[in-house]
Amino acid sequence: MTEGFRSRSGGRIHRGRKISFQFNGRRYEGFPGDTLASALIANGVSVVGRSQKYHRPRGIMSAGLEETNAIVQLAGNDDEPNRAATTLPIYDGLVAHSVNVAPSVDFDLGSLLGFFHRFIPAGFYYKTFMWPKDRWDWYGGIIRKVAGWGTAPAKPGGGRYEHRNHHCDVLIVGAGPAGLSAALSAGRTGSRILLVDSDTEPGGKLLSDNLTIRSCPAMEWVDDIVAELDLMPNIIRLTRATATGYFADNYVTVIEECPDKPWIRERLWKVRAKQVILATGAIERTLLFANNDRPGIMLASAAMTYCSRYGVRPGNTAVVFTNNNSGYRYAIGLLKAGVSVTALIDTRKEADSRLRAAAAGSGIEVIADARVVSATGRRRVSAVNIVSGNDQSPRRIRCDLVAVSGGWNPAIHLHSQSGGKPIYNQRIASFVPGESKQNERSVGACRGELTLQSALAEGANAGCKAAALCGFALADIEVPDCEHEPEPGVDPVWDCSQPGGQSSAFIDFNNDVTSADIRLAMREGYRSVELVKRYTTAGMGIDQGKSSSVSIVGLIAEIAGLEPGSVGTTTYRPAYTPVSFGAMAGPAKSDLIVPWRRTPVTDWFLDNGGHLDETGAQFRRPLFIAKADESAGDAVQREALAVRNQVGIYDSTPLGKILIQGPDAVAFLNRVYSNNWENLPVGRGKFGFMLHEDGRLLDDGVTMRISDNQYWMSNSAGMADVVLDHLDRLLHIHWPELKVYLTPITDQWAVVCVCGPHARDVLYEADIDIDISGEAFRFLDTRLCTIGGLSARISRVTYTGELSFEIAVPMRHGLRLWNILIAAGQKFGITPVGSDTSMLLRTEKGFIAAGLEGDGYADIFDVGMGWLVPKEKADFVGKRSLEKNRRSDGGRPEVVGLLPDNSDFVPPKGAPLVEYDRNDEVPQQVGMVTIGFFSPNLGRSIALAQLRDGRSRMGQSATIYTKAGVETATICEPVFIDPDGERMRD
Amino acid sequence: MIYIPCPHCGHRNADEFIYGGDNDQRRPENPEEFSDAAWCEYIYTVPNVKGITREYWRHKRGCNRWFVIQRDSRTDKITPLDGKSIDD
Amino acid sequence: MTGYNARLDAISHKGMLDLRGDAEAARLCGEALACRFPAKPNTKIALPDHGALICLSDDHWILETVDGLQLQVLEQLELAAEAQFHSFCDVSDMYSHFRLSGLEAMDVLAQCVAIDIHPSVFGPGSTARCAFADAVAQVSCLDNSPAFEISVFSSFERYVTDFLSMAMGD
Amino acid sequence: MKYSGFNLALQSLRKHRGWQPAWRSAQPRKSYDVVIIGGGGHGLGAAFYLAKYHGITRVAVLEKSWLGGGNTARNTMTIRDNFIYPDTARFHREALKAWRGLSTDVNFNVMLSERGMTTILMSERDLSDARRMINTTAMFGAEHRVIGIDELRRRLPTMHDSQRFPVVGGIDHPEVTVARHDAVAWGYARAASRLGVDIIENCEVLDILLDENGVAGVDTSRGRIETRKVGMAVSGHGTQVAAMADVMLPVETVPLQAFVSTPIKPVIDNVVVIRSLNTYFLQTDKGELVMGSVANPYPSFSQQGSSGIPERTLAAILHLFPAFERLKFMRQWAGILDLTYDNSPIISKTTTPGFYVDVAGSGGFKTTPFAAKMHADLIANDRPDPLIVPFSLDRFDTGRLILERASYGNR
Ligand SMILES: Cc1cc2nc3c(=O)[nH]c(=O)nc-3n(C[C@H](O)[C@H](O)[C@H](O)COP(=O)(O)OP(=O)(O)OC[C@H]3O[C@@H](n4cnc5c(N)ncnc54)[C@H](O)[C@@H]3O)c2cc1C
Ligand SMILES: NC(=O)c1ccc[n+]([C@@H]2O[C@H](COP(=O)([O-])OP(=O)(O)OC[C@H]3O[C@@H](n4cnc5c(N)ncnc54)[C@H](O)[C@@H]3O)[C@@H](O)[C@H]2O)c1
Ligand SMILES: Cc1cc2nc3c(=O)[nH]c(=O)nc-3n(C[C@H](O)[C@H](O)[C@H](O)COP(=O)(O)O)c2cc1C
Ligand SMILES: [Zn+2]
Repeated sequence: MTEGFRSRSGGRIHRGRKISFQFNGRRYEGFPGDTLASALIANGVSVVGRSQKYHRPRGIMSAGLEETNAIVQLAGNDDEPNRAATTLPIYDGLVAHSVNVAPSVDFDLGSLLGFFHRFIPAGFYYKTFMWPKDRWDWYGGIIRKVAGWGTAPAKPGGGRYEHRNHHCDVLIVGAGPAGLSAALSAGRTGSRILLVDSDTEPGGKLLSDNLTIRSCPAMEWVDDIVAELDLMPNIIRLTRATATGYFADNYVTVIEECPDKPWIRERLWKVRAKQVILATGAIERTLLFANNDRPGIMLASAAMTYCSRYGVRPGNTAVVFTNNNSGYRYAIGLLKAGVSVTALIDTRKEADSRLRAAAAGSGIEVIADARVVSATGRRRVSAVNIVSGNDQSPRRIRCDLVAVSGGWNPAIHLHSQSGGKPIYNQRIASFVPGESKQNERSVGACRGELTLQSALAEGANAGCKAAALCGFALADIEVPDCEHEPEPGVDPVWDCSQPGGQSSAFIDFNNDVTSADIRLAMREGYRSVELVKRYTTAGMGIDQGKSSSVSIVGLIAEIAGLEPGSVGTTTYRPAYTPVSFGAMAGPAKSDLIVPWRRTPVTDWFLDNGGHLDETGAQFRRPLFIAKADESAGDAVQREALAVRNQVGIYDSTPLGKILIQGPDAVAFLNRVYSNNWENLPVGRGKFGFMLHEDGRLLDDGVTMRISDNQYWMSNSAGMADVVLDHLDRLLHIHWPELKVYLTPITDQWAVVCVCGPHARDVLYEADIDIDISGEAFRFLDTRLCTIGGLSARISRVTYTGELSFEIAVPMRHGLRLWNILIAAGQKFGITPVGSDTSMLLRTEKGFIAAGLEGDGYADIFDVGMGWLVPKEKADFVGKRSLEKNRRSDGGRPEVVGLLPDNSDFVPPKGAPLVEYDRNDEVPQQVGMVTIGFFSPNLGRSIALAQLRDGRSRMGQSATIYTKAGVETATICEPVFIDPDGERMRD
Repeated sequence: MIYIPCPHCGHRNADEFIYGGDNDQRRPENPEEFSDAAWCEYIYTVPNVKGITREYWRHKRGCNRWFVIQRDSRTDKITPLDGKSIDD
Repeated sequence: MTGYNARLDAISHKGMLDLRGDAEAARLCGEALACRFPAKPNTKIALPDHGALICLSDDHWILETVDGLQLQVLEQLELAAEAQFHSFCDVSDMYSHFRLSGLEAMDVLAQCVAIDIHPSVFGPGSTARCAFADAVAQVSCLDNSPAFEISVFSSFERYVTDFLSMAMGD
Repeated sequence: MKYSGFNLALQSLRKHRGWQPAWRSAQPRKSYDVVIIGGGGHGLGAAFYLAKYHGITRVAVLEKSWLGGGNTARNTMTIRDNFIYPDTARFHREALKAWRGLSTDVNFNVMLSERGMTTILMSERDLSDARRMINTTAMFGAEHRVIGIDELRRRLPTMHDSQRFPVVGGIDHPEVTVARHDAVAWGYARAASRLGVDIIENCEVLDILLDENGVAGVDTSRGRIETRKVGMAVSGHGTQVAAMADVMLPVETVPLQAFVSTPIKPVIDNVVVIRSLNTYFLQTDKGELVMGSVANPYPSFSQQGSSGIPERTLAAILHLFPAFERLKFMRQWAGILDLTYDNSPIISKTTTPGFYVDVAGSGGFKTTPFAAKMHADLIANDRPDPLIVPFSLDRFDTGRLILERASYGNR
């Protein structure tokens, strides 16, 4: 392939080496320094894609991240949808193709839709497809297939994405003249600076605009500055790094592509800056005329960029269409680059006389007071029709390139994201940053100061100021003189297509929105800019309206007869430019997504058949520990039998543990628990229930007095955090006068529970050094001891209703303790048990779980724990609400036991208990199964349930509703084994 | 990510803290003297101020202390408490 | 090529005490240990014989000592502060410690913590308790090589090692 | 002019010049029988049903900004009925059914589409919660069902497994529906306007006038309006507006964010919920993935949004769908929701006669037609329909809260 449109020299490409790539199945070559867009232009490719709705052929329209048309799919290893060809540097092996085309970009069946263009204006779908009733799915299904751009890759890319936090004094966004000048002045003060630019090289507009500074090419100035900056240890300078989001408190996210470390695909910098300087430049906008989307019609600045930066000619015969002074410079620039410029069409009567003279001097015909009303040519523009002055008869000018300059839109996105409200500026007929809402200032073109001289001056000034605000002395900065540029002198014309003419004057190319669509929306009453946006989808595409949004506002203003300023903009929001999911997600997408807290026994479980599941508090613990080929159900039944008949061993480490210490510890416990805590002897524990202030159950557990003013509280694993927050909050906010300290000690102790009739035997076997007989060491006693040579705390608490000991050792000894106990228990048939088994055992025993039996608004009386609320007890958290809630009559969800009439039927957790009134179709729900099991110890199914007024219904029958049908059960006391608690007190 | 000035540790990212509610929500000392209506108001409603609020935060993933800041709930901007500077 | 120029080493247990108490309790303990308890949060001082003392806030310190001595020190401090409201507690097993070092250690650490770790503000001797990925850590700068010490709650040890090794790029 | 394929074709030939404004842009009148505060789906719907079912047409909807610009413009379109308490299960079941025929009723295509939802379950606990939900909702005719891993994989072929949270199964919710959010506001506005309701944009209610009989009128940024009945549907501003009528609501205002990707060809039909990571996503008809997750961890009225929540959301999605790694995040936004104390809606009379509230709560797009109907009925008859009795403010007096878990699936 030849590169027919490549100029022989010039540009910032490196002609020494060729890069070959593929586009739409064909092989092409380009040079390092090319973007995919410039390389395609060099190879004479004009149609690069099809439009979203009408499938019109589209060509490259910009040279930056405002691109709306050249959106491509990368294939092969780099499979990726929706990349802008204009910001994609080419590389060896690049394979790309157009999106949204079938079968090919040259012959696209979808373009048939173009013929129906007039039938499908903005919002057409709201007006039809309502028949048959509720059958939008049919139509929607079809529309979905034709909508959308690229395709999602089928396989992971396997890229690594880094997230990095960064602090600096001054963050400078944009390394054009304004940003570089700011970096220099701020850098010289010694302040910490981060300078980011999304482009592959610093320089901004200077990379393509061929301006001069101190009478030398401006890029020499850039090179000097960059060299100086790169020597400063206080500056970090990033290229291909785009600031995409500006959040509260000067928190800015920057996405860096292909950072210095080859194994990292993209890096997300989370920057907290004391001061931010926005030097993001301005984006040129297009003008509206019929068929303004034809390939070969592009932004004038882009045409210039292709010529000067990439050494390619985007066309041979150009017409420049402008409403401001930039068009002149670009017309001359194109001419110098070897493009023949047939005409410069200026909407204004008067232009800067020097510019006019210069254009005329170069032999360009300047047609003032004129407009392009339409373009012709389908796959490439072939001519434009213009009208001028009062002469409405169109004149036709042949061309294969139309360079359009519709004025400049300062890139106010980040300012606006930071909370600033843009204001309309007449001088440039666009929006400029309003008052700063954060420590932020805009400089240069992004503030609407469009000349190089002001960019340099404002940058220097802002750099000094920002550094000074961070406490750095002012640096001496001289601003170099540069070539004079006239003010843009823009003429705000918003729509040049002839009113009532064809509706193919596109305003939003990406979403195929025309000026006629905007007019229609306005006519239909969608008059606010926000409604126009949503009704027409203008500005909602991939480019987020970078080059169109102001034109939309302008057009609305014109139609409504308002000032653009009073129409206002829509809300600018992150991301400034689309960001890969990978970069946003960062490392957390891996298995590190949520911390996995481990106990010393976790690995043992993994090696021994433990079926781990979420415990809460980020622990995972086994539901059961299955033998080879054992089913879940069998394992639980086996473990449950072992605990009741021999002995089980359980890892209690995840349970929350809080050390409560201080002279007011008892007062504190009295206020947070419903029961009384006076007179608990050292070495004894007590069961308590904590309530929410609104009267609901919070958590239950045993708290032990381990020394005169030290209490050791346990919480259920899943509630540990909630309880700690609750207590901490009460103590600090509500009762600061209490002398109590809370120390969470969960991670200090590994806790192992040995339970079952042989529990005592196991501990003796493991050489416990204290007397743990029933008389010497009673239920709820706690002592220090040594066991298997380890110093430990042993306590008698139970979750199963069996004789049970909890042994706590410092965390590092946890596994050793576990192994010692397993070994000692061998001859007693010790069986590791999981939490499902524990759940079964507590159900048999009727121990309630706050999260299950206490579901909903059930209170402490409902769950049968009223005995924990002494009549005479003074205020405690939840008491007042309990009283209030108890006053309204009856119908409380009381806990009962259920014995299913079919003793093999296990009532599923959550199944409704119902009553059928007068053959109602929908039964009345009167309760709910909170847990159900097949009890191996009883040889039948059992359940606990919440039942309305359940306690008065003992012995009656309950109806359990499941999706599969209805079952009945007998209502009984909620305890199935050892009702008097003899086993646990043994 | 708002930047919260912990009086002990200085500014830290908001994800180190937990929000602790409006600061005039002190628990009454005499709940039994409250009418049901007044008690309901205390437990279920919060001022939910749209504007400047004074509120508790706890530096959970740092010093673990509670403190009060003043924040504009319309913008999340934190302003000095009682004119005292909260900068580092 | 993958990987930052950094290495991660586990450090064995230390004796650690969690000390809560007011200024007077701190003064009394200071006397017992022949040092002054730092009053500024996130500062660390070296102790003559016992390692270091970290101030978390104006009523909260962490004392680091050689593993094995903690109970002895605890007893000594309990005695010293007897008259004063306080809460002292052995937390030696609550923490796991790492040392992260190497030329690019900062590049690795910046992926884990959001505090400013630039040497101009977080030089040798600095310490901070802060979020570490989704865990909490006590992070201290040991020297300018640079090297950092990272202490995390023991149940998070594996998570933190995994996170660090991912951050290091291997 | 009626919206129909025929008229669309006709207008196409006339360059669409014949379309009239979808709703009359009305000037406030001196008095109305009912004033609805809030021009979102709930408010506009209530006005429509007052006119349609109760013959009350001297109704004004006052919207402080542009129509439908509150949460109606910001929600992720999902209409689901997977609730665990019988009252809410029944309520949301009715709410789901109330969408049927809406497009025809208002003669505006709201693009109702029964896309279905798939919940991915990554713990046994979630699985047993799922069973509970299924058993409860089955009583009201809902068709949720647990599916095994194999079926889950068939439905979501690009799903990977997790080491951290191995997938244990899923729930199929075949009836979950999506509708085009903005169209709901526009459709109601157009239909209500055609029945005589005044739709008044840029009209902020600044105060509610009270006399000994209760509500007497409202003061607005566009002047005073007399009325004896005010219905409030201002999601996100409930505390402030109710306070004008001396009513304290048990709500806290919290921002909730959502995100879209750049548009891609269809990859998923269903709404997908990753339950253990509190994340969900779906694909719009235009091709964007719409994603959401948890609410802001502290109350705020700021709609600026933050970076942490989108990062977490995408991490969760990539955790199970790593092939989405190179899709592009395009835009994020936030809405502010009045979260009620128990996360359930409030549709209720208040202690101020003539002042009625419809607090959509944590996820009220799904309830729009039903809540609006019930609200209209309540305003017209001053008495709640039995279906909404459990959702009245009384529940806070008795403590009989309906504590739906905020994180159960998406909003
Ligand atoms: C990100 C996000 C995702 C969501 N996803 C879902 C989802 O998938 N499914 C679901 O069911 N729900 C979802 N929701 C919730 C849902 O959007 C809302 O509950 C619902 O839209 C509320 O509708 P509304 O009409 O009550 O409120 P809105 O649409 O917010 O309307 C209230 C209107 O009142 C106006 N107003 C306020 N104060 C005044 C005043 N003083 N005077 C006049 N006007 C006033 C406001 O400007 C606003 O337009 C989501 C919400 C968010 C933010
Ligand atoms: N005379 C005119 O009509 C006119 C109009 C427009 C621009 N200009 C020229 O523009 C220049 C103004 O200088 P300037 O420095 O203000 O703008 P610039 O356009 O030269 O530089 C802006 C830089 O910011 C970068 N950038 C933008 N958004 C970014 C983001 N979010 N993250 C990272 N990088 C981002 C761009 O890549 C670019 O390099 C002058 O050279 C001037 O001549 C002139
Ligand atoms: C379901 C849904 C889909 C959306 N799709 C897009 C989209 O494709 N492009 C876009 O720019 N914004 C999209 N948005 C976001 C809106 O542009 C806008 O951000 C949102 O309505 C909130 O308004 P605000 O950003 O003006 O505050 C979508 C919003 C919703 C609720
Ligand atoms: Zn702190």
